[in-house]
This record gives sequence, C-alpha cells and structure tokens, in this order.
Amino acid sequence: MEKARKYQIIIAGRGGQGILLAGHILGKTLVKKGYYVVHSETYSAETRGGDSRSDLIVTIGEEPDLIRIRKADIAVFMFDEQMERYAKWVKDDATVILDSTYIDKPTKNWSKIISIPFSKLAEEKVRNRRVANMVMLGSLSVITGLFEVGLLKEVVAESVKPEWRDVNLKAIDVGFEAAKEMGLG
Amino acid sequence: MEKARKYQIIIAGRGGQGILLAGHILGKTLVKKGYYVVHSETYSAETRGGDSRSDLIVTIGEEPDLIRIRKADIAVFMFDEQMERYAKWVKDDATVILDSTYIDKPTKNWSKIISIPFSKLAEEKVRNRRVANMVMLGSLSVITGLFEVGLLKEVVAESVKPEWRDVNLKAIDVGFEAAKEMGLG
Amino acid sequence: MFDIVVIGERCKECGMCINVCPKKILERGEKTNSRGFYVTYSPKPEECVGCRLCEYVCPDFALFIRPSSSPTYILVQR
Amino acid sequence: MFDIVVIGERCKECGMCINVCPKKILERGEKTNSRGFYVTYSPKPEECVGCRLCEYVCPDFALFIRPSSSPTYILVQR
Amino acid sequence: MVETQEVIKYPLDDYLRTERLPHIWCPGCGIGMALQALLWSIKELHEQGVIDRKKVCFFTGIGCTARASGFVKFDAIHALHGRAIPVATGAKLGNPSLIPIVFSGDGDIAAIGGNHLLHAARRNFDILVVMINNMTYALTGGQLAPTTPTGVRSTTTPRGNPENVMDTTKFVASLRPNFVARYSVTQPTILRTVFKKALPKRGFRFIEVMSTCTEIFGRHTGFRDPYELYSRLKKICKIKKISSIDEIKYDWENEITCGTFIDKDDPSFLDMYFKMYKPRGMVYGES
Amino acid sequence: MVETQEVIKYPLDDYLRTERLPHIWCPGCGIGMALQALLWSIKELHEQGVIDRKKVCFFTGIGCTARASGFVKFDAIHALHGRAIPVATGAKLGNPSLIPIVFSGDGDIAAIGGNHLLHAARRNFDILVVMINNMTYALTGGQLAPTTPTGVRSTTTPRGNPENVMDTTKFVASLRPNFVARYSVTQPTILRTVFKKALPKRGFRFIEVMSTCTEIFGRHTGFRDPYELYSRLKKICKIKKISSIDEIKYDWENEITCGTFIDKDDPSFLDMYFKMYKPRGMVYGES
Amino acid sequence: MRVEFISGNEASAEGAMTAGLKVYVGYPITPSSDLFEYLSEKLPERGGIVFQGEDEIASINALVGAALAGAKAMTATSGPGLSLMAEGIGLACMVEAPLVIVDVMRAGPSTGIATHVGQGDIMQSRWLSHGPYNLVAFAPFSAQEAFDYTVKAFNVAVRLRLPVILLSDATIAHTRERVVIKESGEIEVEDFKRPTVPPEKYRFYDPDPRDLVPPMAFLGEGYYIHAESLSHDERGYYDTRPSVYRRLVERLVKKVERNKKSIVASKSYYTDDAEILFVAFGSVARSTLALVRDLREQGIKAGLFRPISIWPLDDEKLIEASKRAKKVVVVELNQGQLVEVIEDALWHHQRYDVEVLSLPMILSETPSPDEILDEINSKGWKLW
Amino acid sequence: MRVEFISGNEASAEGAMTAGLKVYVGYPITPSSDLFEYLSEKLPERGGIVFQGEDEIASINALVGAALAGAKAMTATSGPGLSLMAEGIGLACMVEAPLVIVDVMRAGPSTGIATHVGQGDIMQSRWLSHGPYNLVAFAPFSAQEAFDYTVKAFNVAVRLRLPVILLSDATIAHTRERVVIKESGEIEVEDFKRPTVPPEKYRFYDPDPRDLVPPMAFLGEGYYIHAESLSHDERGYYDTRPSVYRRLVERLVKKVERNKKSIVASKSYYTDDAEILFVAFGSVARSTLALVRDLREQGIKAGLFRPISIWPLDDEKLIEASKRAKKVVVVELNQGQLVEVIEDALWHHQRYDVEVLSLPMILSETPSPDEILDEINSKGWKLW
Ligand SMILES: Cc1ncc(C[n+]2csc(CCOP(=O)(O)OP(=O)(O)O)c2C)c(N)n1
Ligand SMILES: Cc1ncc(C[n+]2csc(CCOP(=O)(O)OP(=O)(O)O)c2C)c(N)n1
Ligand code: SF4
Ligand code: SF4
Ligand code: SF4
Ligand code: SF4
Ligand code: SF4
Ligand code: SF4
Ligand SMILES: [Mg+2]
Ligand SMILES: [Mg+2]
Repeated sequence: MEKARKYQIIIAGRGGQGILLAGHILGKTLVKKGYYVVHSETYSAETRGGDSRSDLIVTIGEEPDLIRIRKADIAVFMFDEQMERYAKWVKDDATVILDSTYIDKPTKNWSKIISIPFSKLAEEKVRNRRVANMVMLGSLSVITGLFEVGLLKEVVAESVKPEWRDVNLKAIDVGFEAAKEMGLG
Repeated sequence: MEKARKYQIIIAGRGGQGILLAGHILGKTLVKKGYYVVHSETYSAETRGGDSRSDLIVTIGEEPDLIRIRKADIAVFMFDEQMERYAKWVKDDATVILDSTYIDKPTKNWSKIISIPFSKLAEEKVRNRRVANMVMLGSLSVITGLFEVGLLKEVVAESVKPEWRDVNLKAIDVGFEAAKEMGLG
Repeated sequence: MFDIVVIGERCKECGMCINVCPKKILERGEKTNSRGFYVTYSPKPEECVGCRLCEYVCPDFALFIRPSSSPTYILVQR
Repeated sequence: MFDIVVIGERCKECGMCINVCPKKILERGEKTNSRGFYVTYSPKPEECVGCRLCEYVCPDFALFIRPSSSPTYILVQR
Repeated sequence: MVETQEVIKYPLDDYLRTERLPHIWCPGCGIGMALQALLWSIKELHEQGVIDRKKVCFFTGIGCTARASGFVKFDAIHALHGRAIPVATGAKLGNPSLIPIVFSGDGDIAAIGGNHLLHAARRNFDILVVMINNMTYALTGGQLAPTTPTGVRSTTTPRGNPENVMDTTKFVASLRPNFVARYSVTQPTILRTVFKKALPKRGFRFIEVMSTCTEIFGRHTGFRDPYELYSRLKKICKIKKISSIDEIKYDWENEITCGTFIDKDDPSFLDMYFKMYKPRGMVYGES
Repeated sequence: MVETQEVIKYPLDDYLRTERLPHIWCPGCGIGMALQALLWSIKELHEQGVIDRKKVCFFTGIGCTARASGFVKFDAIHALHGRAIPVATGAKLGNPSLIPIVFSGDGDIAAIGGNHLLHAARRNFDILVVMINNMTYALTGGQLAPTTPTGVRSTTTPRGNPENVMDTTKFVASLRPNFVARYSVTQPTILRTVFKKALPKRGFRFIEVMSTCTEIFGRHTGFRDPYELYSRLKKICKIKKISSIDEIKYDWENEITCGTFIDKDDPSFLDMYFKMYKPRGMVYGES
Repeated sequence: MRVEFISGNEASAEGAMTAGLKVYVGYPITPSSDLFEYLSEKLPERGGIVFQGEDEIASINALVGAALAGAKAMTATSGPGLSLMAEGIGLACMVEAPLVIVDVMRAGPSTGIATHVGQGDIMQSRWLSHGPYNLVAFAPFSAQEAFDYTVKAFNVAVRLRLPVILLSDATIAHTRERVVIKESGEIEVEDFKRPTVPPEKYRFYDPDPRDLVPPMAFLGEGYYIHAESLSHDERGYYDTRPSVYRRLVERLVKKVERNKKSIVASKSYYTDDAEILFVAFGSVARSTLALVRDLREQGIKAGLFRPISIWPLDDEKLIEASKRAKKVVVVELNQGQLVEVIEDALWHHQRYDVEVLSLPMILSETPSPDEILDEINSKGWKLW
Repeated sequence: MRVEFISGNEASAEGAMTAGLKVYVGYPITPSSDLFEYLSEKLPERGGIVFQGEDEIASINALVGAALAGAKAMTATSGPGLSLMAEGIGLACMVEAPLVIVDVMRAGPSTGIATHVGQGDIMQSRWLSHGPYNLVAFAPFSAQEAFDYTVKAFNVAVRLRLPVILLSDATIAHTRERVVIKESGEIEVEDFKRPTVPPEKYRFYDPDPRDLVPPMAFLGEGYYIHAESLSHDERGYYDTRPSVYRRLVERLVKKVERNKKSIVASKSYYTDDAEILFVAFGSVARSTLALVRDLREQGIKAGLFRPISIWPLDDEKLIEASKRAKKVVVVELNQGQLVEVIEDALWHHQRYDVEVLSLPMILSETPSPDEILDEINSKGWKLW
C-alpha cells in the first residue's frame, strides 16, 4: 500500500468558541481545493462551556479510512483546558497554534508553536469575540499554506447567514493580517 | 418410578359460566381432603363469552409435575363449543359430564357419559343461571365420589362473599339431589 | 305501523329494549339462539308507535323497527 | 451602607446586574477570571442603596449585597 | 310472528363486519349503543355526500371499547393500549384526505394515553376522538380508572377509590380545540346529531360518551341489571347550557353535566402547517 | 476595592454544591435566577423551623433546567427526560416524610412528561412541581416546545411554529390541585414568597416560572443580549387578580398573565390514602 | 410458616411481603393484574402502600424513587408493559436502584393474546434497554418457586443494587398449588447494604471493592446523595471523561459477574447418565419433566436441566448436567431464545461435542408432554 | 447525482428523501436532532411533512399510522428514545407496517453521555420488544453508507413489510465527508408491494407464499383493511387458536430468514489470507481498518470483516472471511454484544477451530487504531 499525502488537523476549545463551525468551514474549503476530507466533531451537551473539538483528516489522492486523527500534524487550541486534555493527540513535531488570549504557556514542548491572541483580536478589531474562530482561520491560511484566503472567504460567504457575513469576512482579514505581520507566511 | 394414584380433570365452558371458580373450589376441597392438587386456568380476554377452562391434576401421595392435563379421566363440559374444542384432551374411557342445557349430543363416544341440565336446573330451581357451576359441583360429588358434599359446602361457605353464600349452597344441593335421583351415586 | 325485526343470533337477552319500550310490548321470548340466549319477542307488534327507543338502546345491532303496512314481529334466523 | 461582594470565579459577564442597578454603579471590570470573563466591578460602592436587585438577577450566585459600615466592593478570588 | 331465513338486513349491516357478530360485548353494554349512534351518523353523512365512507378510518387502543375496530366495516387499526391518537395522527399526516376516528375507552384515552390526548387537543390536530367512559378498566377486569368516581370500589382499590376523579372533558376544554362535548348513551338521538356535527369539521374534536359497563362497573356499584345502571346514568347525565367550563360537573352522585361546550372553527394544525410549510404537491381539503 | 482570598461565603453557599460552581448555564440564563429564589425560600423555611432541609429532595428530568439537581446541596435525583414527577411520586410513597421538589423544564414537564403532570395534579399528589418555562428545548439546541409561541422559529420549525401554544398553567388549573401559580424570573422577590407559600403545603402544587433562555430562545427571537430578553419578558409578564381561569393569557406578543390562581387545602392523595387504607405502622404528617 | 392453595401470582405477592415489600406501584395488565389486586387487599395491613400509576412508565420510575427512599419496591406487568419500562429499567441500572419487576409472560409479540401463555421475553428481559448494563432474572416453575424466588429477587436486588426481573408466565401465574409460606426469619431476607461512614465521607457510588456494590444511603437522611443518570464519578457528579465513564460502566456490568455464585440457580433431573439432555424453564419445564419421566420409563437416558436464574445462567451446572449428553434439546415457547444462551455457554466451555437442537414452539398454550414429543417427532431427529 | 460534503445524519436524511420519504415524525435527542432539523428545512419542498411528536412513543406510533396510510415514514432517535419505542416497534412488526428508524447510538446506559459515541444498542435493536418477532438492522460506517443504507432500509422495509433500524453512531452521524447523492432512478428505490386482487378478495395478511409477505393496501382505498395487534388470521381477525397464532408468528419470524439473501450486506478487507480476522462495524470499523493496514505493513496477516447488516448477519461471508483465520477479534464500543452474534454464527457453521476473542471497549469516544492496539496489548493475547 502506497501512502498518499495526508494531514491530520485538530481544533479544540470550549463550547461557544465556534470550533465546530471552524472545522466545517475549513473542511469545505479543502474539499473545494480537491482534497478528500473527513471532519468529525466532539462536544458536550452544554451549549456553552464544555469541550468542543474538530478533527480533520485531509488526504490528497486517496480516500481516508480514519475518522478521528491518530496524531495531529497541525493543532489549534483555543482554550487551555482543552489543550491540556488533547495534548496527547498531537505529534511532537506538529505545528501548534494557540489562542494566547486564554493560553499562557503550551502544555508541551512542541517543535513549532505559534501564539496569536485570536479572541482578543476578534474583540478589539471586530468588536465580537465570537468570531475568534474566523480570525484563526485567516491566520491558518497563512501559517499552513494549505488553502488560499480568497477561497476561504468564498466558502464563508456562502455558508453563513447574510447578516453574519461581513463580520466574519472582516475577522478572516484580521487573522490573515496578523499572521502576515508576524511574518508567518 | 412408582406411579401414585392420579386423576386428571378438565372443566370447560364459556366465559361467564363460572368455570374458573368451579375449578378453584374443587381444588380447595380436594386439598382439604389431603390430596395434592394443581389447578390451572385458560381463558380469553373477554369477561363474557370466549373459552374458559380449568385443569385439575389430583394426586394422592406424590407431588404432581404436570400443570396441564395430558388426557382427562374426568371431563365436565358446560357448553358445546368447548366440548368440541377440548374433546381431544379426554381419554376414551373417561367419565364425561355434560350440561345438557347447551349440549345436545357428545362429540365423541366416550365410554361413560352423563348429561345433566345444570344451567336449566340453576335457572329453574335457584332462579339464577350463574350458579350452574355449583349445581355441577354438587352432582360431581355424587358422580365421582372423590369428595363429600359437606366438605364442598364448607369450602364454598368460606370462599364466596356472604351475600352469595346461600344461593351457592342451595345450588350445590340441587346438583347433589339431581345426581342422586338419577341414581349416579 | 311498524315491523319489529330481531336478528336472533345477535340478541343477548339484555332486556334493554324490553325495559325502554313505552308501550311495554316487548318481552323475553321462549326461544333461545345458538348461544343460549332467549331472544326478544313481541306479542303485539301492531301496538308499536315507532319511537325506536328499543332500537337505539340495543347494543347488539339485533333489533330494528321499520315502517310496515302489516305490522309484524319478524325473527331473522341466520 | 453596603458591601458589594462578587465571587470572581462565578461571574459570567452577563451584565444583568449592571443593567438592573438603579444607581448605575456597576460596570464590567477589567479583570478576567480563569474562564476569561470580565468580572463585574463597582467603582462607587458607597452609592449603593441596598435594593439587592443586582443580587436577585445574578444567575450565577456570583454577587451579593451585605450591610456594612464601610461600603466596599469586594472581589472574592477563589 | 314471522320467522324467516330471508336476508333481512339490519340498517347498519353495510357498515358492520356482520360475519363477526355477535360482538364480544356483554349483554346490555353501552359500547354497542354508542357505536350504533356513530355508525348512523357516518351512514347519513355518507349518503348525503358530505363524506366518503372509504376515507373513514377507525383507530382504537386496547380495551373493551377498542374492540370496536374489529366489528366495523371501515379501514381500522386496533393498535396499542393508549396509542390510538398518535396512530391516527400519523395516518392523517400520511394521507390528509383520510377521516380518522379514534374510538376508545377512558383508560386508554385518559390514563395511559393522556399525553397524546393533551397534545393532539392542544395542537388542534385534525382528528375526531370519541372516548367511551365506562368509569373503569373493563377489559382487564375492573381496575381503577382516572374516571372512577372517588370512593367507588375497584379491584385495585378494594376499600374505595382514594383519588380525586378526572373530568376529562373539562381538561380537554382547557386546551381550546375546535370541538368539545360530553353526552351519554342514554341520549342516543342527540349523540347521533353531535357525531354528525363533529365528524366533518377540521381540527381536534373530542366527544366523551358516558357509558354503562354492566358486567363490571355495574357489579362494583351494586347495579345488577343493565337497565338499572342505564337508568342511574340517565338520571345524572344532565344536558346544560353553561357560561363557563368551570361550571360543568363530573359527579357520580348528582350530576354529570352534558352538552357541547366548545364548537368553533379555528385554523387546525394541518391548516396552519399547509399554510406555513406548503408541502410541495400536497393540498389539504378544499375549504 | 478589596480583593480577598478570604472565605466570604455567598449567603446560599450552604445550599449549593459550591465545588461544582460555576454551573453550566449560559451567561444571563434565567434558570439560575429561579433557583436562587427557590433556595432562599428553603433556607428561610429551614431557619424558621418550618421544614427540615434534610427532608428536601430535588427531582429533575433532563434539560438545562434539570441540571439544577447537580448544583444544589440536597438529596437529588437527576432522572430521565420527562420522568421527574413519577420518581418524586415514588420517593414520597417510599418515605412520606420527604419534601419532594420537582424542578425541570417546560419540554420535560409539559411535553414528554405531560401525562405524569396531568395525573399528579389530578390526584392532588403531595409534591411541588416547579416548571421553568424558557419556551424552548434549550439543552438540545432549540427545538420546538409545546410552549414555544405560535409563529416563533425553532430549529425544527424553521419557518415558524405552526402549532397552537400550550398554556400549561391553565391546563393544570383545570385539574384543580391545591396550588397553581405562574410568575416570572423578572419577579424575583414575589417568586421567593410564592415558593415559601407553596413548599410546606400538602397536595399537588404547581408553579410555572417564565424564564429567559438567552442563548437559544433569545437568538430565535432576535434578542441578542440577556437583558433585552429579560426586559421583554418583564414587560409582558403581568400579575393580575382574575375571577376565572379562562381569563389568563399566554401570549408572547402581549401578555403572559401571572398570579396565584389556585390556593386551597383540599385533602391530598396521601391524606385520602392514609384515611382509607391505614397502612399499618405508618403516619402521614402531624396535621 | 403456613400452607396455602394459591396461584403463582399470589405466591409472588406473598413472597414480596415476606421480603418486606413497602411500595407496590402497578398498572393493570393481564395476566399480571391479579397479583396487583391481591396486594391491594393485603399490603396496607402489612405496612405498605399500593399505588396505581397512569402507565407502566410511571410505575417503573416511581419504583426508582421509592427504592432510593429506602423502600423495598416492586411492580408486576406483562410484555407490553415491560416494553414500556425499557428506559426506566436502564435508569434503575444506572442509578443503582434495587427493585423487583415481575414479568408474567404472555403470548406475543405486541398485544398478542393477553390471556395465553408465552415465553418470548427471555432476550428482552436482558436487552430491552439501550447501552451496556447488566441485570438479573429468575424464572420460577411452580407457585412455590414464585414465592421463593420473589424473596430471592429482593435479596439479590438489595445486595447488588440493581433491578431484578422475575420471569413468570401466564401458566405459572394462574396455576394454583400448595405453597409453603414463610416469614422473615424462617427464610433468609436481606436488608439494604447501608453506609458505614459519616455523611461527610459518604459517596453514593463508592463501591465496596469486594462485591463492587456501593453501600446505600437513603433520601432524607442527610447524606445529600446525588443519583445521576448521566455518566458520573463516585459522588454522582456528571463526568464525560472516558476514564470515568469506563470505570462506572465496567463496574455496572461486572457487578453481576463478580457476584454470580450467590445468584445462579438451576435444577437438574436424571442428568447423571443422561445422553439426551432437555433444557426447559418455567411452565414448559413441567411438561418437559413429565416427558423425561416417560422416556425414562421406556429406558431412554433422558435428563432435564432447568435453569432458574436465566440471567446469569448457571453455566457450570449446565456443563455438569450435560457431561454425558450427546444431544441437548432446548424446549421453549418462542422462536428460539434460550437456545442461544445455552449455545453460548456450551461454546464458552468448549463443549463442541454436543449437538444442540432447538425446539422452539410458537404456541399460546403450555404444551403437554405428548405435544412436545409430537413436535420432536415431526422434526425427524433421530434422538433414540 | 451530486457530490456534497455532509455529515452522516445529513446523508441519512438525503437518503430518505431519495427513497421517497413522505412523513417524518420525530422527537429531539442528541445526537440525532440535526437529522430532524435538516429534514425540517428540506422535506416540505420535496413533498413531505415533518412533525414533532410529544415524545418518542408518539413518533413510533404515528409512523405505523403513516405507513399504513401508504406514506414512506421515518424517525430518528438515540438510545433513550429507542427504549421508549420498544412497544411501538413490536406493533409495527405485528401489523406489518414498513418504516425506518434511525438510531444514532450514543454512550449509554441511561442518559449516559448524550454527545459522545457508543455502540451499546446492538442487542437492544433486535430484542427490545416482547414476544417472538423479527426485524432488520443495518450499520453504516461512513456518510456515504448512511446515504446508501437509508435507501436500502426503505427498500427492505417496503419489500418485507417490517420496521428496519439504521444503527448509526454519534461519530458517523457527525462526521462530514464527501457523499455522492443519487436520485431515484440512479439508485434502486422500491415501492410498496401492492394488492393484485380486488377489494372483495383482498386480505391484509394474506402472504405471498414465495416471500411470506402480504401485499399491502392502504387506508382510504376501500379495501376495508383491519390491522390487528392481537393474534389474527389472514383477514386480521382476532383469533386465539394456537394454530392461527403459530401460523402468524412463525411467518413473522421467518419472513426475514426467507428473504435473507436480498438483505444481508458486509464487507471484507484483506481476508483472503488473513490469519487474524478482526470484526468491527460502524465508526469503530474505520479505526480497525486503519489498524489492519498498519499490521499488514508489519507483515502480519490481519484482515477485517465488517458486517453492515447486523440483523440478520451476513454469516456466509463471515465464514468465508474467516476461512484461514485462527483467531477472530471482535472490537466494539460496549461490553461485548456483537461478539455473541459472531460466536453464534461460527457455532452454527461448526467453526470450532477458531478462537474468538472479545475486545469490548467501554469508551465514550471512537478509539484510534493505536488505542485499539493498546487495548489488545493490555490483554496479553499472543496474536502475532
Ligand atoms: C401497555 C399496556 N398496558 C396495559 C395493558 C392492559 N390493558 C388492556 S385494556 C386496559 C384498560 C381498559 O380500560 P379502558 O381503556 O377504559 O377500556 P374499556 O375496557 O373500559 O372499554 C388495560 C390496562 C395493555 N394492553 N398494554
Ligand atoms: C427519552 C428522551 N428523549 C429525548 C431526550 C433529549 N432531550 C434532552 S433534554 C430535552 C428537552 C429539554 O427541554 P426542556 O425540558 O424545556 O429543558 P430546558 O433545556 O429548556 O431547560 C430533550 C428533548 C432525552 N434525553 N431522552
Ligand atoms: S319502537 Fe317504541 S313502541 Fe315500538 S317496540 Fe320499539 S320501543 Fe316499543
Ligand atoms: S336490546 Fe337487543 S340484545 Fe338486548 S334483549 Fe333487546 S334485542 Fe336482545
Ligand atoms: S443593591 Fe441595588 S443599588 Fe446596590 S449595587 Fe445592587 S442594584 Fe445597585
Ligand atoms: S449578574 Fe452575576 S454573572 Fe452576571 S455579570 Fe453580574 S455578577 Fe457577573
Ligand atoms: S366488561 Fe363492561 S365494558 Fe366490557 S363488554 Fe362487558 S359490560 Fe361492556
Ligand atoms: S441554553 Fe438557554 S436555557 Fe440552557 S443554559 Fe443556555 S441560556 Fe440557559
Ligand atoms: Mg373504560
Ligand atoms: Mg425549556
């Protein structure tokens, strides 16, 4: 069996942080790019609080069998509790992205750690902490180079309700800029 | 395995004819005599109409294993439908007792057939067709000789509601007399 | 004038019709059906006023009243 | 005169207390608790009239009012 | 006197599975009287072209009353104890042109099935429910029903019913469906008229029919003869015009108030659903 | 300003499992407000010696509201969706000295649990039921509840609710239990008094508490901020004296009538049972 | 101690009273209603309460409340009612509420024939609720056993803190026989397993490591217990962590296995040298025993293994009873349910040498020995 | 035909619409509610009605009504809801109402963890109702299969006139994947089997002797059908005679067996030479398949048998897949349920030579391949 190219991505945070939507949007974007994507969710019963986690398995050229990641190549943690809980699911040499609004220091010494205050940026620059997820996706485009920010914005535009469109697109830009400014491109 | 003495008795008729009570009273009487008795019931959901059947297995000296009779030594049929349905459960040489109010002729040529119009007697002599079952038990005491009519009346007196006691005891007498008159003792 | 029609096999001898008849012209018959019930009988169908109370209370779809030029008690044997 | 006591870890920044206070002396604080919520603060506890409306509407058992000789905003860190 | 083998048909024979008669009900049982009135109303509506009898479906639960589905010549489902209302609901959703009639006992509709009654009435869902109230669980032998009068003996309350009794009609009325009425088998012609009135309507319609269980309830209350019980019921079932539903009584000793307590034509559940959701290619009635 | 690590206790801390706080409810959610009022009433009754807090038991179903059982320091059963009332009933039968409080959501009590509510109320069974009505199935994400106002969107009625809405208080009142009231979390001090009134009574007591689900119902109805929703609720929740229960309204656009609609002391189920059946060696209360 | 001529249902009711029944909640259903009616007459005098719920769901949930309030609690029902109790029985397992359910089996599926016998609830009694859990079921074959095993059902329920089902059937339920009735003291009656630590230290789900069963405080005693239907830790606090979930659910499942020795019951007849081993339970076992006796008279080496505990099965006794058997014939009034349990047990004991023959009889009456024989003959098996 | 990136729940909803869904009746419960919500948006446009019942009992009974009125009908639920449907599912079997129930399995027992996965409803899905009956259940392992087997579930339901359960799980339900959606015509969609005789001759329960399934007239067509939950003859008339009862119930049970060939489904991976055969289904089969691939890379002769129809099991394919196997390892998220079904199949095919190893994982998450491997290693089995 020949191995195709494969990325395992985890995004985790608290309920209410838009983790599932982020995963969904990211998945849709990557499918548009032509990749195979499996996107799975874990969440607690609570609408707010509790765990929330998106797993994405992205393969190029071959349909994936796995649903849950085995160990993430790319990990995004939006809250410290979940980082601690899910750290074991991340490869040591993974790219780990943290929302520094809620995370002071990483649980582990991953080889590549990027801290950006997504929630703070959302709050300050978009006046809406709920779109921290979109800020994150904007940055992710820069950091991973897996997809173009334009394609991402296309997907968001068609997926969210009209009244929410602008604020989301704005948030993506904020994230994109922030990452660019940090020289992560 | 040594065989103890054993009687298999079936009493069958329509719902409402007091078949189950008859079986119960008979069972209690025989237990008082010191026999082992197993008394089982079959009935339809309907309060009135439908099938009603009492099986009694009476052993002397050994606890019975059977619940349902295999083939009856003594059969009492109070209605023709049930006679037809249950005829196959009766030994060819059984003593078969029929309520001639509702049964014109026996389904089979059993060796010993006794026809008595229990319901009619109840109606005419006790002014209550519902106590045909007690008339039958009165006759049964004479026919089978398995128990004394006095013991039967004792059991009935303690088992039925006070307001029903007299009419039941009267009915037993009617049955007892009828059988005696027919020279069945 | 009315016929009093009774479907014999359906009658359960409950006596409801007999009790409600304002003319008191119904009674327990002398014949039993195959279930052993004494089927309702009317000795005087010509006195029936057609109020149909007997029909309405018969729970067994056993008795009905129909207009007739020659009032008769009809027992349907079926 | 009254102390305004807030259990910091319980506050969820819902703003109910702030909105109901007739004296408008409550506001979103500048400190977050460990869950990231900005805990309610009062710059002017001495103006509190002790109506307890803020306490009643707090769904989180996070804020209460108690009589006091030296009116203070107290943030319980726990 | 004429005895005849000739096929003289009982007037409702076309609406009965005659091969199954005599039915299982005890002599003098009120269920047959109520059913007779209902069948007459259907016959008349059918013959007048108001409804198509082919569309009439009976839904019953389990109980003496529920056995009716086996004796009527209509489409019929003899379902589970307490569940006739949801089955009828589903059938109506599956084919909105059907005319569902739920015909079942007080235990079935008001005890185990109480929640379905509550919500069907509340939604004003398009079915007719006829509840035969004989004040007992008859089929199973006379246990307590929520409708058993306080103090009356049952086999599960041998020293009398300690429970406060349920006035099902009052409770259904509090939910404001399109039609709510209570009558008695002792009012057969009125019953027929009321059925005729309610059957072609839209929305939820509830008719409680006070009935006589001669075999069991009669025994528990000391009425030996069907006619005695019938007369007692007749005496207490009083038809009244009321100004507020609070006034109606359900009191076995004195008065069970009868009458039509609600009769209106608010939009039914299906009216509303079709208006708001416009299921493609489907229509609901002509009106 | 003082910041302190000192153990300053919140006045209700003795009645809370403080180690489990903050609770799971969303910012601004009305459930916590209602629970606060209830706990105050228990605290006061306990301190006045009217009840023994050890005997107070919470019974909840499943839902946001139902989670309350996990935060209060009382005996508590977090049971099945819709079944808090029968569990409480059984507990009271098992030990008549208990003081059961059912505290659960509108979906739990009035939808799936409707039949238990109906019969407990009808029997005047000795429990207190507090129904937190946030007009939605909150825990599961905002599906239609029987209490959702007609026309309002829910996730299962995306074009608006086509159903006639349920006025639970009116329906319970039709069953004539000992105590029926509706108030709102926007009336916190009255709520406390009402709980205090109802808790020590015998028989069935029902209190509907209108509440704010800021996260879901607020979103569906366009109220972004908890306080906006609260203000709206405050505006329509009008306390009224009424002469007939028919007058009360449950209308999200104009008025949700609040008040104590029944308050009487008829013999309760257990009063009746103990009187008629005299279970050997058992007593029910002193009164 | 006294001797009575009573039915299986009445004997169960008597057994429950001997065991200390305090709360009976029921909903009428044939063929169980007379048990309810019997208790309605007798239980108040014995210091208990009888209550009729609005349905079977109310009954089972009320039992959970009663049990946690410290009352010995029971209901009786039949198939349709048992089906309605599926969710509530799962609750009882999860919150560890000890209670007893009598299921008087009738002819199913669905409404079936209310007044006729069946044995079709074997698998259901074990698997009716969702998710992984475990419980115990006994099947009596006489009125005497209905008495004895109702007492035992209560003993096991309180000892293990779980629901126990008594799988009776319409024939046993309505057959009157001589029953020796004993009172507590004359027969072993166990009490709830009670806390040994003060309220501050007590945790509602803290198991005794030996038997995996947590001692039980009652509602109203000041322990502030929290009974939880969600996944929970030892305090009863909701916890979604896989490790906590696993610890809880594994214990719930293993509790039965761990205490199996004190639960299992069975009876073997003529099995020492039996080459054909019949397996049957409940009323059918009566006829099967008579058949075995017939066969013995004809010199055929037949025997009978009769499981009394169905869940868990007394598999060691089964293996012992089958030690000389070449064929095992499982007779039951359904489409073949017990046979799967028997096969599973034989497979686990590597008894590949025996041939298992299923004799499912979809009948609505308890067959006579002759009918069983006819059925066997109609199969064309060469058994003897 | 179109390609979408949707979840298993959404794929099931799409499958139902392709199959011709006309009536959906549901009650919200995590993790099934989004299926309900998706249909609430889409079904009216496709000519169907979506209705919310007051509980799951209302849902299942309404489906029976809808089905007999001639509408393709479905509900979705999870464990607690399925438990409440036990009695109604028995009714559907008895009156032979074709309908589809999606059970999105979550971590149980009781309320368990609503948002987490489980596979504990395997035995329940078969045995939840009382008395002898039979039904069909499929377990998809991807969003695509959720689509395909929802279509097939409807096909089997109408072909056999019985309820079919789609045993999905929370992971499959909420995992988004590429799904190829086909319309009727592009994929086989069966219609109800309709009467071929005029109303006077028609009998609602008169089976076609070939497949034992009676053709089906609908309510409102003038056939005057009588659907009966009691024991009944071919007309639907209540009949207590043992012979009638037996004829009916045997047919209900055998219907599935008789049509087994057209129902069963499974998939085998690397089984030609597999010495260690894994058996897994649903979401767990995904991880197990990955594990098998890992093992193959290490040169270990592992294979996977994945049942898709659980009831009935595709036993012939299992036997084929296990032909070289010495050990069979059954991996599942419960206390060990599927393993009993597998053992039973092997026993019946006299495959006494294979050792069956049960790997029950009482977890509330779909385990990764590594976690499965860890679990195996913790057992100390010498597999390779
Ligand atoms: C789930 C379930 N529980 C209980 C029963 C037993 N049962 C059959 S009918 C009935 C009550 C009948 O009373 P009612 O509905 O008033 O009808 P009636 O016989 O009085 O007409 C009961 C409890 C059942 N069939 N199914
Ligand atoms: C038998 C069953 N059906 C459905 C559910 C899913 N469920 C959990 S809570 C709930 C409704 C919650 O609504 P409500 O009772 O109003 O409580 P709230 O969350 O609004 O406080 C539902 C449908 C369940 N747990 N069990
Ligand atoms: S119609 Fe009237 S008068 Fe004639 S028999 Fe009947 S009840 Fe009597
Ligand atoms: S009312 Fe009908 S059933 Fe009764 S006696 Fe008269 S005819 Fe016969
Ligand atoms: S008690 Fe009244 S005045 Fe004081 S802070 Fe609270 S709301 Fe404001
Ligand atoms: S009401 Fe309570 S939780 Fe809300 S902001 Fe004020 S203190 Fe915080
Ligand atoms: S038991 Fe009562 S309700 Fe049932 S048929 Fe007889 S009289 Fe009628
Ligand atoms: S979802 Fe609504 S009801 Fe639930 S906790 Fe949040 S605000 Fe309160
Ligand atoms: Mg009734
Ligand atoms: Mg709610």
